[in-house]
Amino acid sequence: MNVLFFGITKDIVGSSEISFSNELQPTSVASLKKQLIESYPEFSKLNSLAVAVNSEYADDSVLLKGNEEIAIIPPVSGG
Amino acid sequence: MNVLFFGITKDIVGSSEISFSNELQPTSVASLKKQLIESYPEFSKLNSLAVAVNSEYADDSVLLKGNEEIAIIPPVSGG
Amino acid sequence: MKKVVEIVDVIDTAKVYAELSDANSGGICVFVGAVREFTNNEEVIALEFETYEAMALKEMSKIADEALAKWSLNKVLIRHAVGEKGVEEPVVIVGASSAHRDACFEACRFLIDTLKETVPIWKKEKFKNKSVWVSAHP
Amino acid sequence: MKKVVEIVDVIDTAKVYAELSDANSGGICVFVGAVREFTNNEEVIALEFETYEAMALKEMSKIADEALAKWSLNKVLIRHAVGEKGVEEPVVIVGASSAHRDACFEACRFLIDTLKETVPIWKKEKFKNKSVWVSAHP
Repeated sequence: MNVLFFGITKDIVGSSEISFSNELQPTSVASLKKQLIESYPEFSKLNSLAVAVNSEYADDSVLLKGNEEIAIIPPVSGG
Repeated sequence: MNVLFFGITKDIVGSSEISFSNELQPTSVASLKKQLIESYPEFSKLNSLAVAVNSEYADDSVLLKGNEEIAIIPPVSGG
Repeated sequence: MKKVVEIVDVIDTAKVYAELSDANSGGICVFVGAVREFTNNEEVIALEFETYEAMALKEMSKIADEALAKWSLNKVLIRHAVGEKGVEEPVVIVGASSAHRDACFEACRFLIDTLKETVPIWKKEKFKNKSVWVSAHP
Repeated sequence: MKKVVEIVDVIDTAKVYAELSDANSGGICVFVGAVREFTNNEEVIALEFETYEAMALKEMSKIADEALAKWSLNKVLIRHAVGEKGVEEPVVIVGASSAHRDACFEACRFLIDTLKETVPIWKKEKFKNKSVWVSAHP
């Protein structure tokens, strides 16, 4: 499973993409967020932390198979 | 005293300017309007009829000496 | 120049952004009024605009000043065209720039609404078989 | 084309009127967002915009569709720039055209407000001695 990072989350992670090996792969948006916050405590200080699955906002209950395009969406600030 | 006409009032009068001879000269905005409506009954059918004295809206009570720039302002419709 | 107020023959919509742009403006709001092809399902051939120019410029200037007093604006523009305008041609352009977008949106709306109420400009709608002075009659 | 939704390197403000103009539109409202020189009294050198483009285009498209559903509009445009932008450069342009002005004003405001809430675009403010991701922290 690959996860894309943008904006401040890219800076925190130090990369625009990370891979989870199969055994560590989160099975839902909620568990993905939990794992990220454990690995990168800075994430918990953000105003918000959203996840996109196949380029659509996905709430915590969405399940992940591992073949989706997954992206971490920190607070947006366009315009 | 010269009076300028615009828009539909110009069409009604058939001219963009008319002159009042001294003896017929109205002495206030109210009497100017009254005279115009008597001469051109079509004026009474308009949505509104305003008068400008020296290119500023003037209400009925404004007195006229005859040396002002006087204009008849039918309902505006810019934009 | 904080305030631009003009009566012109032809409106150049392409230049208005440069006129309103400003180092202190995060937002610019512009409204363009144009000739529509149909009014009440009747085909419009053209609109003919006439103005009492000296007074129109005074009134436009008052509106711009009022907007500058009411909102925190960096620049304000009101420009109206006169003469005959065909379908899709711009007839009026108003705009404002400000640090934040609330002010320029509200001011822009105020500029066009007030212009339509007070500025001595008259519009004749030309249809195939008749011409009508807009708003003249109830 | 009723709907234009784009991410671009440079915004050309001069062409937007032609893009939104329409024989059935009496009104066109456009909002341009630009880089301000100062944020909280601190001098901004530049803004750097980054996007998740595939998703941003989807979200922009949803906003345009929502506006088209909510108001009677003829055309809608949402265009955002990415990369580094200096003071006074446009970073976003949104606009709508409609028969009457209420619809295009309301829609234009909706387009920019909603874009700022949902579209995955991120802005870093570059000051002399630091860079800050806007809105990231409380």
